[in-house]
Amino acid sequence: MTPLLWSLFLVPLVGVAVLTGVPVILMVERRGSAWLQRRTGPNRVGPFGLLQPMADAIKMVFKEENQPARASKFLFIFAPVLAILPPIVGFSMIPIAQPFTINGESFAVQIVKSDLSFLFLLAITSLHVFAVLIAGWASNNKFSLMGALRAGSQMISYEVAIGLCLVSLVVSYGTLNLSEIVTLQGAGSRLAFWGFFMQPLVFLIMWVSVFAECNRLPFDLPEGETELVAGYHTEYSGLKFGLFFLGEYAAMYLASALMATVFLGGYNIPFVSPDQLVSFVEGLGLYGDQATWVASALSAVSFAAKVFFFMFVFVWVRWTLPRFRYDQLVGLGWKVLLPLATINLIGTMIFSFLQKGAY
Amino acid sequence: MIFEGLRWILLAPLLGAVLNGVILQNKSAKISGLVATLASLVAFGFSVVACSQLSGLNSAPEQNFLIDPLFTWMSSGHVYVPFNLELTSITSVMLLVITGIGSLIHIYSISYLSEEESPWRFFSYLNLFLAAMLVLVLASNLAVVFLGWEGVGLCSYLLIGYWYKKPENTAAGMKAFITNRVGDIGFLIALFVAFSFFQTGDISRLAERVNDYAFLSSGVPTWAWYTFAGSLLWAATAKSAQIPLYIWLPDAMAGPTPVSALIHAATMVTSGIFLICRVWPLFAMSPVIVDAAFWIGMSTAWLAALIAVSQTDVKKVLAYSTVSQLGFMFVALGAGSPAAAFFHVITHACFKALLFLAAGSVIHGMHHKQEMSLMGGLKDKMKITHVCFLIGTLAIIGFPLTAGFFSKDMILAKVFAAQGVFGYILLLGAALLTAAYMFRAYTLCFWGGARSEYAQKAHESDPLMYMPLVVLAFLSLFIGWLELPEVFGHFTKITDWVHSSWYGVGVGEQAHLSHLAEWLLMLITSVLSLTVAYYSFKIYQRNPEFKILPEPLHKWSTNKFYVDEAFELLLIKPSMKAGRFINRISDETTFNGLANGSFRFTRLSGRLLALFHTGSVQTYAWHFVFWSSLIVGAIFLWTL
Amino acid sequence: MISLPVGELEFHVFVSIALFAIGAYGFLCKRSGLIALMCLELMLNGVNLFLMTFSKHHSSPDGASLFLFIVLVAAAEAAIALSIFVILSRRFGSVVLDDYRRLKG
Amino acid sequence: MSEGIVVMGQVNLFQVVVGILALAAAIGVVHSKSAVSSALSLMATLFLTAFLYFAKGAYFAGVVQVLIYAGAIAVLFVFIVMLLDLKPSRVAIPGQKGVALLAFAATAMFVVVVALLAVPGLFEPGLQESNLTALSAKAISYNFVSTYMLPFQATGFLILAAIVGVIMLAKSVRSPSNESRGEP
Repeated sequence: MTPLLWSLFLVPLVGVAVLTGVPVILMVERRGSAWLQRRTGPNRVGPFGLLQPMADAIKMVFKEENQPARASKFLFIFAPVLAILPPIVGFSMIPIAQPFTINGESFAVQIVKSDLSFLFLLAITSLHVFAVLIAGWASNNKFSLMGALRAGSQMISYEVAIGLCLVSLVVSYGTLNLSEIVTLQGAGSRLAFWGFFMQPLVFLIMWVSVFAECNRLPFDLPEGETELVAGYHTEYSGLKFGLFFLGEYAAMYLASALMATVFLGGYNIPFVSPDQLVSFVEGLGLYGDQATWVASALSAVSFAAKVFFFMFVFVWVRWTLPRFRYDQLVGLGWKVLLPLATINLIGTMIFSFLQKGAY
Repeated sequence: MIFEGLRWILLAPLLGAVLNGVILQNKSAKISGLVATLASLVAFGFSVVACSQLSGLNSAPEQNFLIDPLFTWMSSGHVYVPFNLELTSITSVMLLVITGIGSLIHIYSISYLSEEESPWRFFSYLNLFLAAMLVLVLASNLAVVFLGWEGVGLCSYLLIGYWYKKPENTAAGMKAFITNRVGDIGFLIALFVAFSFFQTGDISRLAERVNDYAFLSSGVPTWAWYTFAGSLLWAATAKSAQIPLYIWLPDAMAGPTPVSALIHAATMVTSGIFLICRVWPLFAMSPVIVDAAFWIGMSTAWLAALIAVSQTDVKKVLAYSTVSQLGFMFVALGAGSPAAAFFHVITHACFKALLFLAAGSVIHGMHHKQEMSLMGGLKDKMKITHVCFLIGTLAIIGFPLTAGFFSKDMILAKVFAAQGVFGYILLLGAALLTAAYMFRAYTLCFWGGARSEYAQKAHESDPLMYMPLVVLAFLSLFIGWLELPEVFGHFTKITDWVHSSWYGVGVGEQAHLSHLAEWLLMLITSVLSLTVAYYSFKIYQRNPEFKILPEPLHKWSTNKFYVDEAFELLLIKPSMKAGRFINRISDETTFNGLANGSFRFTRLSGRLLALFHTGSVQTYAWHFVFWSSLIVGAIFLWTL
Repeated sequence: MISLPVGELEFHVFVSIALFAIGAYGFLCKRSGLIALMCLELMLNGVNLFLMTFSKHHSSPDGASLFLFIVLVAAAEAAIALSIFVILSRRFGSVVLDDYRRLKG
Repeated sequence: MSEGIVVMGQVNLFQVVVGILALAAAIGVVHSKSAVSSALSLMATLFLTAFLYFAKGAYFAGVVQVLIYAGAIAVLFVFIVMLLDLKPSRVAIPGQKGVALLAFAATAMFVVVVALLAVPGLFEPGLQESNLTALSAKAISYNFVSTYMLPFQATGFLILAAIVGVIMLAKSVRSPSNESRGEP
């Protein structure tokens, strides 16, 4: 079992995990929103309606695919693919669980162990804009084009805010490598407290801009039903719409994973350092490699919990806040978040300069 | 020996000036006058204390001076200028004179300016002048002396132009300032030579340069000595109003009389001579310059005396007499005896200040009328002023046992010893002329009938004005005793002080006269001047319009020998014409031409290049790529 | 990885020059302004690749720094050029450069 | 920064493939019929050049290329092209049979991209340090800020000027018509 093989094995594992996660969150969204609005969600299909997402998937696949006249064929098909691609590729950067050992050789539960993983993540998410633009253009109708342009400009402006947050995070963490960031937030490490406490303002800005990146509710003007019908994916139906749908939720997953790793300490269980976890498991009677396996499984569970928390917030916010008007939306991005992020950056730089030794 | 007190001498008047000028600005002459007088009295007090300290200190000649290092003004390379105050024997005398007479004049001007609308301005300038003069006197380095030198020039400009409402006053102020500036160029050249060739600005070390043979043999070019002495002489002629640059002093009478008394009689005008006395060993190294000083002094004495004889304004007479007395001092320097010159500086300060103040009280009585033709018969109306004016006149003509007598005779004796009979006779003539015009002024003012209603209503001025007159009268009578000629016993205070200030640099005085010769000289001078005085007294009592000089000379003399007009013709007009000419050449043709030319050229080339514009971006791109690749190729081939 | 007889340096230089050439061709010959701008970006990319190759060849970070500068400048230039084209197209109704003949000096 | 010449090995297949693809995309930019397709092929070229940088081991440069070039500039181009909505050059491609081919292309791309990222040779942080320190993020940034401090500041100002310029240009675009309606 060499690291290469392990990474190759991890790739499909992560892909499947993300894609199966989508129906779960779909279920949560439907039932959650119903619960929020004091109505019972779909409970006909299967016990307590748990098979509802399965039903949706089947519907998606067999729906008739129609093709708008004179829309450029290749682009029309290519857009959904491009929509699903960045979130999944982005996941390769996220450290999912504690590294475990097999006969002495330790394996990190992260597909790509690059030094620039955080920056790479940002780069990949910036490709998401293309999918939206091409979809809007290829469906050859005015509304979807308008929706695409609005979505594009919205995503670009919030990407700038995320970029600045990234810079101040890097200044405070001192590294761009996500796994190092997570170990830093672990109990036994040099920093030993979560990013959330270290940079509360950046947490807030990042959270808001992540909503905008994924076009989730307060910012989902591009699909605003009232004005632009369904925005850039009006003409899409069937599997292609499914892919878009999948892409959107995958992007949400990626965003909450990123928030979890950077702010809530990734796979660290609060106040428990990785070695303590392993020793705790050994206390239960397992020894050697198996102990590390179980410990890393536990850390994966804690990571999943955090991701789920953020996903729930996505859903929760979607069904409570009203939609922004377009100028408020862009204004918030440029006139509020960007200055705040800059000021925070300057503050962090001064703080880290004063603390020269600390970081 | 370090003595902290020196700085207070300088600070007191400065504080007074600031207090009066900036903070108080009080309308009444009493309060601002009081503040100013207090400041100068404090300075006088401290200088008395300093001088007593100095005289008590009887160490070797090299060490007997007080020093008060303040701060380093500038230092770069071997140019090191510390701003510290130094009190040597010669400066102590000058210090006493300045602060003493200064305080008297402050008291005098309290009442003189009682009905002015902004006396605080006058008093702050006066204090500022005092401070500047003290800097000039106390400074140990030539550069700092220059600071004082400029300050004094500035204050004289401010004070002359005090009544700025009248344009001729400000013009006179400007004239004084500019002529002084011309002289300052000389001072600057002397400074440059001192710093570059003698490597120091410190006056005491400069004096020592003369006898340290290592330095002499180190090949300082002779022209360096001559430029140093010559430029110093030039500066002195401007400041002490000698032949070429004396024109500003008579016009300076536009200022209030106390100003003329303090600045244009006692202190500022003598600073030139005082400076030369301090660096005398260096000066004496170039005999040609010393002779030049002699002849400049002689000709100024004669010219000023001739003009003074025919003046109708009492202050103009006194101004020209000052110029001629300064001429006497230059003659003394020229004759190679700085001691005589310095002695005459002191005595002249006393009796000329007395004369000016007396004239001031006369003018004050006559409601600011200065024309002698309007005066007459004031002797019974202004008794004390009359007596003081008389004493002053007697002192200036050299009445036996008065101050003038001792100092003038010392000069005449030195001239006789150095230049022989011819020089003596010339100087004697000038002395006789002095006697003539002084007694003319005296009689026109005080004797004969009152020639105008102002004269009838003239009244004695209040005690604040005549008290300083009395003190000065006392001084001008007895200050002469400081330096007795050989014949009256060996009591030469001034010469010892002057010589010791050169730190033991022995500069031999000229040959000594035998007793008989001294007696003879004294007899001749006093007898002749008394007879001339008596005759002029008698003539002017009967005929106020009597002209001493024969007709052609008289007309010339009343018009001040057309010197001002000559300056106008020779200097001012041509320079204006040259200015306009150069302006026409350089401004109109070259610069404007250049500007317009460049404008036309760019427009032309602009039109030319516009032809290439086809409007299509593609062709631009082609050209861009084509030519840049051509250039890159050329460079590549070139570097192969 | 399967490697070919061609040296890495030569290949990358070839690719960058080719990129530059294609960019230059497009910049000079295309009638539409937008395409010209895109080709400009291509040329810049060719230069970047060239820089990075030699930066690796000499293993000195200077090449990479220059790369960064070119990227930054290209971003600024693209922003300005595109907004100019928006205005021009609004004014002249088309993006074709020939229509802008009236802008002659 | 070791000044020694790093012996550049033989070019591997991956580099060749990506190189050729990049050139093809570049030709696509020039020869495509519609402006949109040329904009997209531009995006493709930029993305592929980023892969060339990854292959050379210059990961920082690669990420910057993706982030700025592909992520921002290409988006800008596509944006403007769509905004200006150039009518004449849009040609429809009829026929359904392309669907299967496209699906295959999409998934192939998916596999290639992820596989590529997972290949340890390229992303092993451990490995990365050893074989080429000169092009690592730390080295570049250190050099960038120390020897090239002045150009760095100058570029900062340049970009500020560009932003102000664009705002000014964009503002003047507002035609009087929509001003009356009070739209921003």
